[in-house]
Amino acid sequence: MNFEFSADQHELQNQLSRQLADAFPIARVMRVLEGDLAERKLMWREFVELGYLGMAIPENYGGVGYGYLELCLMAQEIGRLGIPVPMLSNIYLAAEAIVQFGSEQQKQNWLPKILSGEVNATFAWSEDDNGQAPDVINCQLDSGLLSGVKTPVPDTDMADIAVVVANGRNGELALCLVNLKQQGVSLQPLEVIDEASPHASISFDGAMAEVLGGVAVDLDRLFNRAAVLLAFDQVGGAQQCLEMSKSYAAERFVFGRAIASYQALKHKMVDMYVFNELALSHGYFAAWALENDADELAQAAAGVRLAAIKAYEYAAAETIQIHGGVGYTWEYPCHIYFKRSRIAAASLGGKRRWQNKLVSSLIESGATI
Amino acid sequence: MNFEFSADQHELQNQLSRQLADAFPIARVMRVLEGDLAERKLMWREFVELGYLGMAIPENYGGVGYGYLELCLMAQEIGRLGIPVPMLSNIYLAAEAIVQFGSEQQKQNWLPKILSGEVNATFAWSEDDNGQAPDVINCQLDSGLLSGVKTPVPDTDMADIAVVVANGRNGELALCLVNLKQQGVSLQPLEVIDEASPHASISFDGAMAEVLGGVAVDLDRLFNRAAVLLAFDQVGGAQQCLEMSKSYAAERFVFGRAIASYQALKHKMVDMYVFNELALSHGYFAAWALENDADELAQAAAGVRLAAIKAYEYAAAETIQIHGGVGYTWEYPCHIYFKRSRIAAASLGGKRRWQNKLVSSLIESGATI
Amino acid sequence: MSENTAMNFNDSPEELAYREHVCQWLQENTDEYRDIDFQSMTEHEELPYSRRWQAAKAAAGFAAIPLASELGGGGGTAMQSIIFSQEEAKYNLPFYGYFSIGLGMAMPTMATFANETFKKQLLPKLLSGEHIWCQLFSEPSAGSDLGNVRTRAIKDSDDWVVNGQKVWTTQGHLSDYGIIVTRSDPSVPKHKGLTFFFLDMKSAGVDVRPIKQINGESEFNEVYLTDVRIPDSQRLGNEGDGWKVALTTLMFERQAGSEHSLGLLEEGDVMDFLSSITLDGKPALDDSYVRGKLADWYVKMRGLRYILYRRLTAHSSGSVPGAEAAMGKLVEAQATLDMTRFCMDLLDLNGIAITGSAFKALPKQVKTYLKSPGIRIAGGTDEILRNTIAERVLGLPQEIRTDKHVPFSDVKG
Amino acid sequence: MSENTAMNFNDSPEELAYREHVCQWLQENTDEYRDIDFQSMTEHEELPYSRRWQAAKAAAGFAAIPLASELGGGGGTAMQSIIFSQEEAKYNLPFYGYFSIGLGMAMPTMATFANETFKKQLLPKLLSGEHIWCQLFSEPSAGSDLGNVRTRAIKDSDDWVVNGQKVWTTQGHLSDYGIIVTRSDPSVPKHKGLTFFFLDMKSAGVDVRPIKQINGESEFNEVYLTDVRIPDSQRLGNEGDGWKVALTTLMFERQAGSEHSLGLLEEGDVMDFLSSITLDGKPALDDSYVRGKLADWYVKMRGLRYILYRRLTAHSSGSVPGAEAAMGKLVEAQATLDMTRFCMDLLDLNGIAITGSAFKALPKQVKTYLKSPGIRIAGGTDEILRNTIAERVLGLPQEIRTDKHVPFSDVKG
Repeated sequence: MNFEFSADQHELQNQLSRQLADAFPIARVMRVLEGDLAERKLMWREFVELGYLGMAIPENYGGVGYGYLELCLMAQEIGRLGIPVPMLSNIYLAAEAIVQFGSEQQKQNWLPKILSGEVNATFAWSEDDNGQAPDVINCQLDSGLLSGVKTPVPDTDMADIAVVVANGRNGELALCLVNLKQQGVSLQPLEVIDEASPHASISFDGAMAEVLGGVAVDLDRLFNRAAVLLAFDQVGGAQQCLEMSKSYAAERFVFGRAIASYQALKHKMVDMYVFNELALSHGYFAAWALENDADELAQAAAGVRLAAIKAYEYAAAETIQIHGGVGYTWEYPCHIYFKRSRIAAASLGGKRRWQNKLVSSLIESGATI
Repeated sequence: MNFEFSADQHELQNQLSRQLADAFPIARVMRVLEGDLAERKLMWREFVELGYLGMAIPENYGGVGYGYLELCLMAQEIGRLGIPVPMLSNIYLAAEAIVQFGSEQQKQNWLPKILSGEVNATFAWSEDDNGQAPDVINCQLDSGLLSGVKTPVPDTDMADIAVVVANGRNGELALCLVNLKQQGVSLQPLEVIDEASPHASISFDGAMAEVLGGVAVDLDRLFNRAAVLLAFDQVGGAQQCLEMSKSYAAERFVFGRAIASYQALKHKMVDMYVFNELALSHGYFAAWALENDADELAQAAAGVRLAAIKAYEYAAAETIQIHGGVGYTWEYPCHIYFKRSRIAAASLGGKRRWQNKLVSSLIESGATI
Repeated sequence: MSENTAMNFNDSPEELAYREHVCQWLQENTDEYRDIDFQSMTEHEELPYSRRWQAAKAAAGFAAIPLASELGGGGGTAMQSIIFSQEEAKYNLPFYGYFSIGLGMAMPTMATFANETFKKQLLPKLLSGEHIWCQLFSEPSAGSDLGNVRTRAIKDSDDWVVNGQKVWTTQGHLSDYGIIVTRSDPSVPKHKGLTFFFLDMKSAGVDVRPIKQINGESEFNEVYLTDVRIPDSQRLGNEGDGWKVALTTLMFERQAGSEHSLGLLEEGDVMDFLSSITLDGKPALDDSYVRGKLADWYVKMRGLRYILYRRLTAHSSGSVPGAEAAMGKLVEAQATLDMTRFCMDLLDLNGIAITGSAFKALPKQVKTYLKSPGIRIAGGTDEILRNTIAERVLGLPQEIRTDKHVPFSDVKG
Repeated sequence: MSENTAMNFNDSPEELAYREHVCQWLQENTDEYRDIDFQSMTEHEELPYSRRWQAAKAAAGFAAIPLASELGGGGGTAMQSIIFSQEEAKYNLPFYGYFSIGLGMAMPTMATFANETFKKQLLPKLLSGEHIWCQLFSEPSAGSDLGNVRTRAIKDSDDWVVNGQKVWTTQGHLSDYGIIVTRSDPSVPKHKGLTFFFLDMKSAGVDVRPIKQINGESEFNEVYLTDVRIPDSQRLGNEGDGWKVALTTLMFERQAGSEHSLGLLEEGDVMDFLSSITLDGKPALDDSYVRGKLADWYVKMRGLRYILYRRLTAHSSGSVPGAEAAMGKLVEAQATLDMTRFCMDLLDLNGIAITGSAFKALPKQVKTYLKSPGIRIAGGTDEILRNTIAERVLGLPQEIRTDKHVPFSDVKG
């Protein structure tokens, strides 16, 4: 048993950490929050050019040929710096959907384009339905034509194509690839809580769509895989919140003492640390399960997702609290994380849904807490 | 609107507080915890002789003729001192059941005996059924004969009679009075978590039983009324836990400072205070609803029960924590409250059941949180 | 001590009469606002309406009901004030919080410490909404620790010359006047060298800059003071007594504020939202996870309301609200964040959208998400409030202080 | 730093071989215990079995697997120790915790500081379970603050004469030997005047009195020391170095303890219980309130296990466990109380009964209810553990201390 990333993997993480910090300082992130979406596109192009995008994708599809363990570590560094790049929709979901479910030809056709940044993909699953049942999908795919509304769809400021969750003619879930730049597709931008994370409603009115692989797809499997990667982003963010808290609390004096010396804040930071370590450690197990496609993946993914949601939401709210008044200002970076933490908590479905998934997988596998 | 007990009521409470503290010092409570049930009987006799037992019961039935507001305040003082007298089973439930549902003759027959201590009653509702549905009762009453098992039944060390929840012949819920000192009734004492709160299983095998009032009774109404009174006992206990914490923390020095000066403990005591105040304030509203038999009683009872469970469980656990090692010893009184808090949390059914009752009553009444 | 009257959760006959009086007045005076969409107005569009409504209330004696008449208020009871607020909340009216610092803090402080001329000149305009007031207490390193104020006031013949920076000045950009704490003597221990004034916000050298909050709005300001001259006649209290005056002001604020909850996520919002959605095809209110959470919040939010009622009764019989009033904000601020997150969560990805949501109740929750971290800080952080309750209500010892009894100029930080 | 090998959650080939070796040995050596009901035995009935099992393990090299061989241990890896524990837990065996203080604290301390004669004479008997050891550190006013020890040791020719009171001495009433911290010089600051010894618990003047706990059991003792003579040859470390020796002992304890969780409410107990009951006529595990709670605990309890695995890997590559080990107890102690209450709650009034319950899994939870407040205190309260993590792991500043650099005799409290 070896419950640690390898020395090479840690070295890669360090290298990434330095490169990303140099390339994407917080001032650039703030510019995107201010609404500068051109800056966001530029950051994405530069990120693509760093050459790590296909970390977990085989070289014959334009990937780098590392694995998911390395992709997890990259996600953690992106999350730490709060870089507003569309990794979840484009890589963890859309590209991954093509890898998992696409035909050989679809892989060869789409993956190199996505990994080179020639084509940006997004992933459209959510619908504006009061039903709130995960598998109730109203978008309909019939004879290669897609109709219905997806909302909110992430990263619509950049996306050229979308992988869309729809109902096939026989009622099975289908994934299809849709070019967003065609007639029969219209976008309605939405105001959401994070200015750096553009979302929109997309209406499809008989848009041409290409079915991905066979018709029935295991969407749970895709979400489980993405949940692990997103969790590393969340943990990275949560760890950064703790670091910011420690620095600020060491420098800020109240009643003649650094506020870091007050038990109320010390213990709050300990609680952050504990939640972060719990999440990170679930992450180790989940990363292993992802890389090895282990039977435990469903359980590991639900576990790390819940742990990461808890850790990030706590750290992001409490770092504002520790910063006091300035933490609530636009000028300080706390809100980058407060907003990201909520988007992440919602992006693959909320807590209650994953609690149910976790307990179901525990019951199925006969596992215990 | 006047959201305060009257000056007379507060004066009565003060008087009770002094009398009870003089008569029932903690050393006597400890003796009962040690297993001295004769001491418990003696305490009960002395308590009866103080003359407050029928606080809320009309004088023509042997009561004192105050009201439920006064009874609430007495419950708070009993809870504060942790006195192991069977108020819930005997007065808040059994006597109250007779008041609410008994015929005139039953009231005249039983209430004076109960209030004078001539006869001790208990209330038997719980059954050892995995069904866990509140209204699924297996005890059967047929032609005046009762059969089935009730467990745990409280205060069986003293009880002469029991008010038993059973199914009538037509399937409606019925309450019946049963003499426990007859053939066809056998007791099996149970080991429970509080040595000062004896419970037993009681088997009825065709025991003679007297139906209380009409056959169909509104058991919810009885439980709601008892919940308000029990909540005042709980709040009194929780307040005492805070007082003990404050005293101990002021006297105990660690690292050269009174532990009361450490933020971790200060803030813990503030949280105790906040929970206690929330519970007490729900108590004010619930006491008013009880006294006036207001439409809001169901909602008020569920609210105060949940608030009181939370406050007492928190205060009782955290006062041990604040006391450190000695708090975990038998010698210190913390465990009196830790045990009482759990018995109280279970005695009228657990938290989840009351959460459901609360939300149902909110929905029904169209009320909002 | 309580009166010897029975506990009663309903209106007394006097209260009922007052409520009827209020209801009638509101019915007769709110028609002109009924169909106006204030929600989508800018501050500058809304402000004239707000002033008009405030003037109407002032004329009818509803502008400062619970404030003692010798302090310029209506001399009514706290209960009357609650009754008015309850009834007022039923109408569509412009935001009238612009005047709350003036009414709650500046007016009683001015009434207590200002000279007669100023009182006559300024208080009526404050009451009627013609003037907006702000308070200039906090500074970049004097937030929780108000005694740490560095803004310097130096006497110069009949004036004081003030230099420094204030922060978190609510409505500073709209204000005509402000009350301010300054340091007049740095050579004595920190709480002894302060002096309190009021100033004309249009004075030369006053530079008000809005602070952008994490939700993109700006309710607060930084105020830079450069050689601002304040006449000595605008000093409130003695030289060096600024700390005492500030404590008095804060006590007035507590009295004024103690009657209201934050109301960011108002009662019923959560219940309404949950009634409107389904989970896995069943009504959300049937779900036992949802019911458990709802019950927890009921205990907190409704409990706070009952605590408020108890305080009101105590207040009515003459007792002054203590630090236990801090409890309300402490509990409500955290509960607001929790409720907000919970509602958003149940909608999965739809929970992040401010526009475009099919669920009418939700945009309020979503907006509250970006406000709630602020309310856990403004007016005292959770941690400071717990200290306050610990020390002033429970009588627990203070933290060890290293900054007392030393000259302010020697304090670290 | 991690080795350059791939992350692997399964046994390595070496680990698998070791596991098979352990399994075989256990199969061959546990038959005699299989059908014995240890649960209902008294301590004195069980102890001979415990000693026999310990002796068997010692003979086979399984008594102190992870302890360095120069300290008398097996010199194995932490992972081997875990593997042994995992497999051992599958058998019905007598309680062997009687020896854990001896093995985890006394043995490495003796091996480091005692003379060769004592090591040869005492360590084999410790390892084989012939001797039970205890530690005498805490005192009525030296719990969280070990530096506050008042038990006085005064040199008298070749002996030390010791007077004082110790408390929370686990297994003191069964012990043959103990290790003890004393104050040899009260005129120097508190951490400088301490001296460390081991002593024969049968010495004249040693009076061991059991402490009754809130659950009626007695795992701890008070130990009164009246003119107890300890030969100077039994001093461990230099005179005045008692603090340093104690820290070394505690570090050894952390190493030994870091591999195990409290296990009061073992994994599966909660799940088993919930699987066995119904709520409102439906399986409890279908209830979304129950599922939410279960998920929360899974995140905590399973997360702790993964943290432990990470620490084991770090340990295997030579790093010494730091204060982050405190995290395990901090989280598990509170979670245990919460899980316990939750299970009891679902059974309404049936949840308070230790005997007579129809639900097989429950009596364990009920007993745990009365134990869990103790585990939040023993070995460091939640608050002390948070301080430790804050200061030693996160590097946050210490509390202000008023008791440093002053002679112990002047310290307040």
